[in-house]
Amino acid sequence: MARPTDEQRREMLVDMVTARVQSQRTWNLQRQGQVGTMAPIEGHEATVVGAVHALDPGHDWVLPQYREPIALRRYGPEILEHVMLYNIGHPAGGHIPAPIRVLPYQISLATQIPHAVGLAWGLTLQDDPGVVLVFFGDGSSSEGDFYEAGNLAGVLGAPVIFLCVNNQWAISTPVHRQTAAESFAAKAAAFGFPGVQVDGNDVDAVYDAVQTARERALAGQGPTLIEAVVYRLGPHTTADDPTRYVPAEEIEAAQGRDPVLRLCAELEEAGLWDDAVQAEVEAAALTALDAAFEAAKSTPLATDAMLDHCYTEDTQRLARQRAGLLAGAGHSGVGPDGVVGSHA
Amino acid sequence: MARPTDEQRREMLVDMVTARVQSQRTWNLQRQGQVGTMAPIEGHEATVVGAVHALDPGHDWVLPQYREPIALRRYGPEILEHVMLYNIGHPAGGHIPAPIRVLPYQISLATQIPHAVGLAWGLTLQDDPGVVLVFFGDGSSSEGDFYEAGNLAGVLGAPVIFLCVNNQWAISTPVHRQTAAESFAAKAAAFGFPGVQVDGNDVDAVYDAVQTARERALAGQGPTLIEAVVYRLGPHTTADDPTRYVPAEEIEAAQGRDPVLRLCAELEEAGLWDDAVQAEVEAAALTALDAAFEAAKSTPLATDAMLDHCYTEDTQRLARQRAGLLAGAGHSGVGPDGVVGSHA
Amino acid sequence: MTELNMLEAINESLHAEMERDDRVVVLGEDVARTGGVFRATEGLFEKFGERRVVDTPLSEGAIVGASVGLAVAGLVPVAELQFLGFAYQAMHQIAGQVARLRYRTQSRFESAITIRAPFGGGVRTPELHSDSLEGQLANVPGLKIVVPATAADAKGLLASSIRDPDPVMFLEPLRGYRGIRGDVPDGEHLVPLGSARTARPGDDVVVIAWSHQVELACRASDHLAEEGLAVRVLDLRSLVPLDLTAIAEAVDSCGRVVVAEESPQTGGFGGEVVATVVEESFWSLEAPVVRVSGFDVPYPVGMVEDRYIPDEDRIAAAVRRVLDVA
Amino acid sequence: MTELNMLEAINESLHAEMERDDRVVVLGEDVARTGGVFRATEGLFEKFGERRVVDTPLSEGAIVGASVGLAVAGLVPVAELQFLGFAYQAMHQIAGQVARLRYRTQSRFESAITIRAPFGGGVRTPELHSDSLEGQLANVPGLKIVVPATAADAKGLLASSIRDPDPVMFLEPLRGYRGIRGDVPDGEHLVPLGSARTARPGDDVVVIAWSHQVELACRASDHLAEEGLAVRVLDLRSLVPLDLTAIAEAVDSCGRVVVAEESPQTGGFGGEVVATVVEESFWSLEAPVVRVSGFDVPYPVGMVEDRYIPDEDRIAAAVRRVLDVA
Ligand SMILES: Cc1ncc(C[n+]2csc(CCOP(=O)(O)OP(=O)(O)O)c2C)c(N)n1
Ligand SMILES: Cc1ncc(C[n+]2csc(CCOP(=O)(O)OP(=O)(O)O)c2C)c(N)n1
Ligand SMILES: [Mg+2]
Ligand SMILES: [Mg+2]
Repeated sequence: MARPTDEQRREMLVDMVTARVQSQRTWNLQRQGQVGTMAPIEGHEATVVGAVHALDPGHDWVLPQYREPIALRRYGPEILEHVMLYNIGHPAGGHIPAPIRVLPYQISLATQIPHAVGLAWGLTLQDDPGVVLVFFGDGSSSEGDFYEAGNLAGVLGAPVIFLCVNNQWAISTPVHRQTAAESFAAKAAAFGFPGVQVDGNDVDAVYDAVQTARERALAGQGPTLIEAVVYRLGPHTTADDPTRYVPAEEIEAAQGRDPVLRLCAELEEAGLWDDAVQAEVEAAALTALDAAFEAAKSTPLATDAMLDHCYTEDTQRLARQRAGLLAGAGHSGVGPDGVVGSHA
Repeated sequence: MARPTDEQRREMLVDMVTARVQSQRTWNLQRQGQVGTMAPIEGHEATVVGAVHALDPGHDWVLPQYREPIALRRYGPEILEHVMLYNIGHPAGGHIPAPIRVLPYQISLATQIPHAVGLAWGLTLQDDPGVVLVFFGDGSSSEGDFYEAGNLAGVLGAPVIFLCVNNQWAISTPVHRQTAAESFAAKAAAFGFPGVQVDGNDVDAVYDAVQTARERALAGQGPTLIEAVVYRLGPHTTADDPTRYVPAEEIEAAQGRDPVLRLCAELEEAGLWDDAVQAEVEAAALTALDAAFEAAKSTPLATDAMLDHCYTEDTQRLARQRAGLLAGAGHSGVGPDGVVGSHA
Repeated sequence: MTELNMLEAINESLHAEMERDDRVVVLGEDVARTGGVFRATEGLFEKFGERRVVDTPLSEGAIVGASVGLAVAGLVPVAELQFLGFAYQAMHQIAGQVARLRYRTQSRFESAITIRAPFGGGVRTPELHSDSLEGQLANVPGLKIVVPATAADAKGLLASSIRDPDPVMFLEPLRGYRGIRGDVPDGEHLVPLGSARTARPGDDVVVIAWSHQVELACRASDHLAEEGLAVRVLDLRSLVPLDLTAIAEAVDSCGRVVVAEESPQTGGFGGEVVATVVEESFWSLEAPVVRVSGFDVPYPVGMVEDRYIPDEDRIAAAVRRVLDVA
Repeated sequence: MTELNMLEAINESLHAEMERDDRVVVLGEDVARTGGVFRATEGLFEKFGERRVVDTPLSEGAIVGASVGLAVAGLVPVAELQFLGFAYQAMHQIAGQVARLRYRTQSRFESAITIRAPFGGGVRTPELHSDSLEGQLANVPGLKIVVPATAADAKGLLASSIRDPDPVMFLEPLRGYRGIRGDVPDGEHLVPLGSARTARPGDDVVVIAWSHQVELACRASDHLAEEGLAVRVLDLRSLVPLDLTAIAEAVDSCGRVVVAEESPQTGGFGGEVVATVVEESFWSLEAPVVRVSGFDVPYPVGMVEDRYIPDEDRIAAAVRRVLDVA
């Protein structure tokens, strides 16, 4: 069993507390109408942080769904600015600067899973000694993409780790209506590689499972499916009202298993954490978030930014649309002069 | 174990021999340019026939892929005419008359699998005591549709039997490049219902497995995945050259397990079959096929038949296109008079 | 008559159709216990029970594919896709199966399937939640494409869609759910598929539009009326079947045409409308037809989406443009 | 120059590009050991080995989805879909991911992916093997849509597509694989994307076409030449980027326009071409533009498909029709 060191556990708790506090602040910003719909992290912290701490950011890739990016601090502080740009709806929110080996938010559920397989396969073709870890939810596991990707990965023996974050819900749909399988880990039998279930509130267990999977992958033994069992402690997103469907007893019980409080208590007991540290970490988290938010808001936005990065070079038509947009009137029809909407 | 009676075994052999002979004659017709590309049945006879003999044609539905229809004789002799209409490329080839509980050929691989789940679910909603059996190949099992359908069926507990015909090949792709799973049956673990592997050359084993699955389904115990292990004894289709990829030893060994010869030998030993019967069955099969072929060829084909059955009533535009087609010139542009292409 | 928003009108129609025909079943992600993420299916689960109102696993392909099987069984499925952008996950079933069930089986089976999905921008959604795919779907023969613009039509067209023996993609403007209100007839209300509606009369220019663009075109028409221009607005209501007669009549009366849509310009349904105008009424045209549309890039993020969607000013500019021309 | 059919030209181009750039990998169903069901990838596996030429499981979604990951890794995937009709199985990856990788990541990653697929009718295939989906794909921003009509262009456009940093749907006319032959330049041969080609000169009427319809339009032009008509044929070669200049030039010269395509009429790319013609050259038009197309039903079965696809007679009839008009 690969056990994180005390120092690592402390760092992990810093990341977990940071993620939670930043997620909560973002929630408040949404309530004030300053950012768009967001999906809070509460309950997922140990899983995301434990997993990425078992990886080597210099070599290993992380492909998130949409709940994880705020907890990927270990991959670089720049990610927080990406998160805030994304949250305010700025086009640059999709850009995570090289060489950070993280892909942006994925909204089309499960589509990132075959990407992970292709990327892992690509690494082996280039003799790049990295692995790819892809996050996805219990709900997303019902998409064909998950299965097609798992099956392909099995055949290729690609160095990929499938991390299913089972938080018991896909919006209002509980896991027992998501699948009749014994567990999400059990689905690995369809692909011919190991599937393991871990307590996703136990950061050490997640760390260990990912470490083990990573070593297998690097040794050429192929993929692993890990199911991290957690509980979504907040609403699905800022647009959701879970009181309509989450049983009160269930959420109360889950709060008793809160992954942040759990690690906090353990580290306090071990003399590695106290209220002062907690306060310091929280303050730093908020400062960083506020800075990222300000930086995001002051990121320039050209009038025609939304037309950039679609094609390497604008097509003839897009160039005319751009000219029309810049001419100030949107493009309401294309004239032979290449200027559109300029009659307005 | 549900064992077929002697009489049933005899009937099954009749169907198997009939299917093989008819498939071979169709192959010849293709070679003479009289029918289109076809996929021969050789090697699949025991699986298809054994399966449908375990069903009740009055209640249970069969959803084929494309290799099975010629072996569905038990569901009604009309199916042979459907097969020949289909093979000559006649639009009516899609029409299997009610009340036969069989859907037509499916070319878009695996798409029929969710149909089976919806149909099975629909039967329960209507308190119709039938089950649905859906055929698909080892290759088709890699499509998302298979997994999405399996998972949904598990959740609904729908009365459906998934029959994966593992004939070792998907065109030129061997099973070990199709999946790394231990077996196709093992994939049922992803759905939470039983998966069983049977020798698809053993008609009794197939019959038994389908019977058992059917009883489970009718008892409200939900779906079963059956993998029938066979070997594709012929080319993929008339357009394929398997000598490019099938190892000679492998096909020779497989010929030694020929499902038709096997049952023949067993029934001969039991005094239930002899050369005279065989000759009679073959002759009857050919007579039936030739009759179906002639009937298909003489099935009327209206000039505008290809425009029928798309919408319940033609849209305004389709009505104009029809008028143009009937006016004799195809529709090369639509005029306000509703007549198209009439200038030609 | 009761004043309702589009969401309420849709919900009312679903209740009425489930009441009327017990073959109607509703399925999709989060449609049952929580009544849909927008509450379009609110109350159905409580009223019609778990056999007829079903939360499915998160698989668009299976939702649509199972609907085909339900239709074969003789039921009338009303499937919900949470957002039209995720129709891509089910395109093989929508275009390859739902659209062809009747054709493939030569009318042995009807494909009496309705697939509801919200689409269109304006409410700051994440990626693929606002995309306008109706132009792509319109190229799939066998489907009907219904695109209501008012609350009354949402009710009446949905009822007709569910009763239609052919499959219907019923596309609901996300921005209209709460943003569009209007008087809705009480009780049974049916609007036939394939008949366009004159949303504003006028003979100077006609703006041809559908879904939320109709609302914007009407606003543009109202503004331009103050300048003395009579801008007709033709609400197509369904793209397939397309009301060729109404298009010809409007173009013949006005002679000048603007087509407004949210989709990217290239390959959008607007091109089909222009081609239709040319085929039906070329000799009536007094100026080139102008398309107002989204841009040829993916539907963008929140901060810039208002620049992407044609608004009433862009529509008005296009109207002036077609009038400016000799 | 060597005379080749389109299949040979494609195969030659694949060999050359794999030779030239070792980041190029080929993946798909049956592409490696058996060289593709049409032999387009013949010999690649033997020459470049199992790391670069890969038979995948039967999953179009995974083939295309994995290509996105390969592109992120810096490779240049050339994926094959066995038939374009099965692009529907991968539409969420094609339209939602491949087309947007650059846009989503704001140019951090290039989506240098080429997806090859045969399409179009005429060879008596089963369902969904002959469907023309280019009009639907053209509405997906981010994709380039390349549709060669000659063997030389198949070679030169494929090389350009593979080298293009943007994703390309490279659509090969099934009937042209063996049915279209022609002189192909030896050695490196590049044809830029986005430039149309005049396949036949002429100033009386222009037929705008792509893929196999170009061949038929040329035959129609040759026949009509005997009647003294000079019918220009404009081969678009790529639908995205669309060569607006060439279209305007041809329409301005000829004044009369026919658009020929195999797709169902409603929502086909032909509508986009008509709209473009109207936008670019309305005042040059001397007659309504006429579309020749497939019908608004699914691509039909073998016995009737010849009635479905526009042939040279239907194209010729349309040419006469646009000439008949005042
Ligand atoms: C393909 C697709 N279908 C539907 C949606 C709408 N949707 C967004 S989140 C969500 C639930 C996801 O559940 P899960 O994967 O368990 O992740 P969680 O939110 O629980 O972390 C749904 C249905 C989507 N974004 N993409
Ligand atoms: C969705 C889809 N993808 C690809 C094809 C092309 N294709 C036709 S048959 C076939 C192989 C099918 O293999 P399997 O399911 O094992 O059936 P078998 O032919 O072996 O009976 C392929 C790839 C298709 N028809 N449909
Ligand atoms: Mg979840
Ligand atoms: Mg097979």
